[in-house]
Amino acid sequence: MKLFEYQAKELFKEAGIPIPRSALVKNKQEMAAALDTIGTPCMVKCQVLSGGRGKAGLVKKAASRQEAEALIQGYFDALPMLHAVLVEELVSFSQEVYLSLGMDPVSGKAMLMGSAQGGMDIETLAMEAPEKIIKMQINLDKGLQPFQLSDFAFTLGLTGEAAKSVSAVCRNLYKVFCQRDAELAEINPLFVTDAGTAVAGDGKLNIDDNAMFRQQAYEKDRSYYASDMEYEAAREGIPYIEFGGDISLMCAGAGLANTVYDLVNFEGGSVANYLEFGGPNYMKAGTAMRLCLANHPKVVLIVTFGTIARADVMAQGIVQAIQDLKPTCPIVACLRGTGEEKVDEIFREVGLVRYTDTEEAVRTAVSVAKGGTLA
Amino acid sequence: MKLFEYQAKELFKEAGIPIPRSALVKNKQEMAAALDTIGTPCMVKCQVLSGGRGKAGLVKKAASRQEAEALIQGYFDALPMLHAVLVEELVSFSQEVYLSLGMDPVSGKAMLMGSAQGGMDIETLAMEAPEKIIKMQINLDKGLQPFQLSDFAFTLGLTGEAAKSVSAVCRNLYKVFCQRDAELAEINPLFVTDAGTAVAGDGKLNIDDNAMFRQQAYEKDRSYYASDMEYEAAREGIPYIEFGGDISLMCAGAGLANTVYDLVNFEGGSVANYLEFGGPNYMKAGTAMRLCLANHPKVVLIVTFGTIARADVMAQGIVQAIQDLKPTCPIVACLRGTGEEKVDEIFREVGLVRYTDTEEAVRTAVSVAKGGTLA
Amino acid sequence: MSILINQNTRILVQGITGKEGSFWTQHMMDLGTRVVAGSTPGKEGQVCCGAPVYHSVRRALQEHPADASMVFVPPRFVMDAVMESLENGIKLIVTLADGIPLHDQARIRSAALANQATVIGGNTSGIISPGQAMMGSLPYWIERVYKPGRVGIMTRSGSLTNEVTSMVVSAGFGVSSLIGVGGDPVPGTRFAELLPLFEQDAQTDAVVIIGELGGTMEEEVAEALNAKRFTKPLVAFLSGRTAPAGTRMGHAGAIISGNKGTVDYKTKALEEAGALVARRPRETGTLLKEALSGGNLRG
Amino acid sequence: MSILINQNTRILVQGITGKEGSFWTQHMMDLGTRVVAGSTPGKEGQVCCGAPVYHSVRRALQEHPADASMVFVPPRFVMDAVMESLENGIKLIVTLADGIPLHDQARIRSAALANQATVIGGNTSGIISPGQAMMGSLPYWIERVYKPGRVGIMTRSGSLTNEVTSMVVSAGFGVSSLIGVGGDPVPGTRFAELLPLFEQDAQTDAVVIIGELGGTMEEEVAEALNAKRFTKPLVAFLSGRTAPAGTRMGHAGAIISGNKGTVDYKTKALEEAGALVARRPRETGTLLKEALSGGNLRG
Repeated sequence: MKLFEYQAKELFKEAGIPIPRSALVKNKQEMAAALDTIGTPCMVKCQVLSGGRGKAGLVKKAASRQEAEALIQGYFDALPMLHAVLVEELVSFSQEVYLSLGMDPVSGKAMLMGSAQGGMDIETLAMEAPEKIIKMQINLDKGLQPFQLSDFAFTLGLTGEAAKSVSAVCRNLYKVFCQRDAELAEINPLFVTDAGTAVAGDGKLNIDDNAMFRQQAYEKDRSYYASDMEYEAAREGIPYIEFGGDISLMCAGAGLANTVYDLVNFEGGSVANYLEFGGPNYMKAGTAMRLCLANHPKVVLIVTFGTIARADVMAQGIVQAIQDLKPTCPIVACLRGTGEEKVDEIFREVGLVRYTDTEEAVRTAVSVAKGGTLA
Repeated sequence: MKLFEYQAKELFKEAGIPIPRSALVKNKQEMAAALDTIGTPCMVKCQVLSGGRGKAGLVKKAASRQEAEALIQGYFDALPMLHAVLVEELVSFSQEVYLSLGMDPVSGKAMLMGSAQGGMDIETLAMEAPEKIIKMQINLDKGLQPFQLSDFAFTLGLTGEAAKSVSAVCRNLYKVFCQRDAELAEINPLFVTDAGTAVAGDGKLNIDDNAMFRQQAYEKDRSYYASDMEYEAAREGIPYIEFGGDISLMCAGAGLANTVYDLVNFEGGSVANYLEFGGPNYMKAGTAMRLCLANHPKVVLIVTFGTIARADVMAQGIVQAIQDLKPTCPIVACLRGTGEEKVDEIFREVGLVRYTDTEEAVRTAVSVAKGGTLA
Repeated sequence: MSILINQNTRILVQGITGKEGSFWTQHMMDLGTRVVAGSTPGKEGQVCCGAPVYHSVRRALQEHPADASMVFVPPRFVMDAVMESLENGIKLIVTLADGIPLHDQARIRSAALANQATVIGGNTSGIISPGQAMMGSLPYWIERVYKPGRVGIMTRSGSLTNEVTSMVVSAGFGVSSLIGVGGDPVPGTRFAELLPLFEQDAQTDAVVIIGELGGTMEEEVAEALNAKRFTKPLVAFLSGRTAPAGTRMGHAGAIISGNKGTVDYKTKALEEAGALVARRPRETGTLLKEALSGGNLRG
Repeated sequence: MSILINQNTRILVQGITGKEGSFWTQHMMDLGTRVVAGSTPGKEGQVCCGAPVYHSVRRALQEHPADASMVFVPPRFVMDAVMESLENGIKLIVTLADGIPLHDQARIRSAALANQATVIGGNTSGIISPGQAMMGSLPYWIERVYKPGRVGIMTRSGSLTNEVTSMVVSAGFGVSSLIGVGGDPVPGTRFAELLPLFEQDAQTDAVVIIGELGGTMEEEVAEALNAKRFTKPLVAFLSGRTAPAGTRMGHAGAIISGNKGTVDYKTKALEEAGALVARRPRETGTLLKEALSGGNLRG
């Protein structure tokens, strides 16, 4: 799960990384106290999980209290699901550094990346001046060793106090990365003051969903999700991504779902939602169909080719769902794999036809979505 | 440094290892309260650092309060430097297990050793039934892994609850071993109760002196040392071991000191004390000689052959010490190595002759100790 | 012939007494797979699917030398189980679980490299040399997918593998070995590392890779082709060609960041290296026919 | 000839700008040792004893390939410095410091084995191939000890090495290479591991080991002799023959536990394996003469 900036910074601070003085505003009522505490000028930062907040106007500098109030009120008015606004002191700095920690799949080691050209988008920097990004692999068994920290800081071009304080931030960021089972821990920018002190200007921390059993639980409310439906699907444990199109995909197996997604696009169709009910969710055909139908598609396209996710069990779930939910849109179902020989008979109960060829099923769904009828 | 049993057990307890209920008696005045707390029957255990306490009668079971009081008073009366007496509840057990962690110099790994024949001396067991000692190497970078714990416990022949609780003790003992920079962490016996619970019956923890900079400091008072002189030498940072003989060795370099020790014995002499003032102590000739003279030897035998420990600097220290301390016993000095060409002149000031052959110096010292005179 | 496993491979099953472990062990044996022993702490002395059970891998190996280990344990215990086999000298380990923590995945990968061992998975259905041996939960009974033959297959997916392989089989081919490297961001083994094995396997005429958006495994295959580390025909089917950037599409590893990891980028790399890339599952069979009937494809 | 180092060995000095580092680097160079660069974090751009200084080993090696690293840092920083060289591919590292924490010693030993590298020390004066090169703080200027010749020497001690080697030289011999493995309980390199190097060195006619009570290094030498991994004459001098059990005699490693590690036990093992064991330093020279003049000493 992705954490909001303020949550990431709380964990950074616990690990010894300096962060700016700040106050969290969860609603308009909390605004006055926050501005009393931090004062102006200050930074006003929307707590949303999408990237590019600066460009989207969701992070702004407020010169005066009046300006800060207007900004905060405006954000809450414009974004009804807004999680919170963070009000931070202004940090004056002489340099911005980029720091991140991720996992390198080839070596199986952690990868510390840094650049003395912080503040800018790292992917842009990677394209324009890759030599300015310093990379260092970290053996997870041995940890980030002192000699590596020192080599890294000096190779970034830092000296004296700045080298020391950025090294300390790296050491502590690595601690967060490991202790929190992070996929990504990033500080961009890391401000370096005239005195050489380092302060985290921003903070990203993505915690591995597979490791939540050993991590502090964050109650994920609606504000963590882009839409109501994605929120609901997440609570059911079903991968679900909403798009704007006509055809609701209900597939078992991520690779197969992606293939169907492509085929729909190749055939000139458009996807309403991606939904993957494979693996442990294969017995949840009912829930999956409810989620698909709630998205008001023109057609539901079901494609499976499973082993443990038995075709007959899924067929029974689908039939039950049709009886319970009484969908008004057509359903195109292509079920194969273990137990497939029983599907025709199960489908007969609700008059559903089993497709056995993925491309044919996709073409049919696209045709139906464009106003055609089921063969 | 070696810790007393009660100190080791405090650290074991902090790490989650069950220990018996106990109370520490530092002097006779504390006895009553301790016995009130623990009750009788109980174990009464002298806190001394030497091994073989049971055989020496320093650990005893007291059936009644009267007996316990008599034991404790007797110990304090007999051992004026006694650190403390530990009073412990009696633990009823169905099995005694041996556990220890040390370092294996060949592999550079930690070595977990265990035996289901706990309670007996492990060196005796190693000789009589080595197959009953289970050994497991632990990679320090990876730590003690769960599969190792399980393999170890089952291979010890434990089952069910006992296997679980002994595994947990191993895991926690390893934690202590690493966190405390231990040379040795040992529990013998580890009691296993009928219910399968494990309780540390004894505890040894030797902390690496080289790692004291990162370890909790224990104030080492006189009770940690075998004699007043060893206590004083330790406070000066000078390795010093007291023996009962005539010749006080004052040597620079451990290997050379051991060689001189051997040669004195070969020649029929006897050593009063081993003192090694090499390495960083080579400028402490004065202190070294004071320690040697305080031991009232018949002769002081100085042997050096140093590089950084310059012969001329040591010679100056020796001359100064002779002038300050005015020793009444003869001094035989064999100085070689860097700066040796200046020694004769330095020695002339106090009429000391420089020997250049170790064996000749030893023979002379032994002869003087036996009543002969300096050549 | 085949790669990694055949009917002679001696296999130890970790977690053999569990529900999943015993179920799939039986299926593996049904196919002829040689399971020599199993391990489950605390269950030594039991017999499961006819195989003797031991407390630990070390204790099992003392009695039954093995070439490979099949790991059936829940995701949070996979790392420990894999380390147990690695540190006991096993050089081929297959682990299926979906949901291994990322940091555990990385430690597994790193330990596999350090031990010069091959760890397949997690998040996979396993590996099969059809008609000879299987490690995992592959539906060897679906004949239009798992027909023995001379095409090697490597895949990041499960159901999609059934889909694409059925097209390979319906085009008239069969499978020499199928290796599911799995859909995790840090798989234990990478496509390019398996190519030399297929290159050396006399019974493999061509290789199909079933890849997807995200990561760099397909690019590494292209590099291997460029470096002539694999010289037989290679056909790829890649899913996620129209996936939007920045969205994680099902598999944890299936995400595009920046301009890297797109299927178009991978396709370009593979095609420039001489591979044929299918846009649709059915094309995989067609391209394979073309590749195996044509002349020198990499001119 | 010599083992480990000679006049062509390119040496990097870690901690070169420190007081000890610069002092002994100058001495090393005085003897002809080829020091190509040094490292001290924060001091890049300086020049020390004529050698360019870099922030790190990695940065130094980018400009100056090196074969060996000489570590002059205080005991608590030794592990990090050794790991830095090991992870940058250096295969010979010498570290002198006395006082390295035991757990650090073990990690160094274990990393040396994993990297197939040779770490000499700590708690040593270093290594010397007299007349060619020196790494450490050995008094090469004492001619009656460090005279070039054809006897290899391995030792756990410092001053005792001067004592015993002076006896070897006064018996008419000189030294091919002298290796101080150090007096720590977990040295980076063990005696027996160096024997094959002396065996192969055409300029070494015999080897002297200077051992002591405690540990098993001398017993391992006996095993190597029994296994014919070393076939030249070998003479040992061992100190601590009359030391009491259970007392740590100076060196942290010099302690007897149980009936193992006694000098008598070691002597028996060595003599049964065909080595000659001196009781007094002077005998080392005498026995060496005997060994080198006699016929096949190991029948």
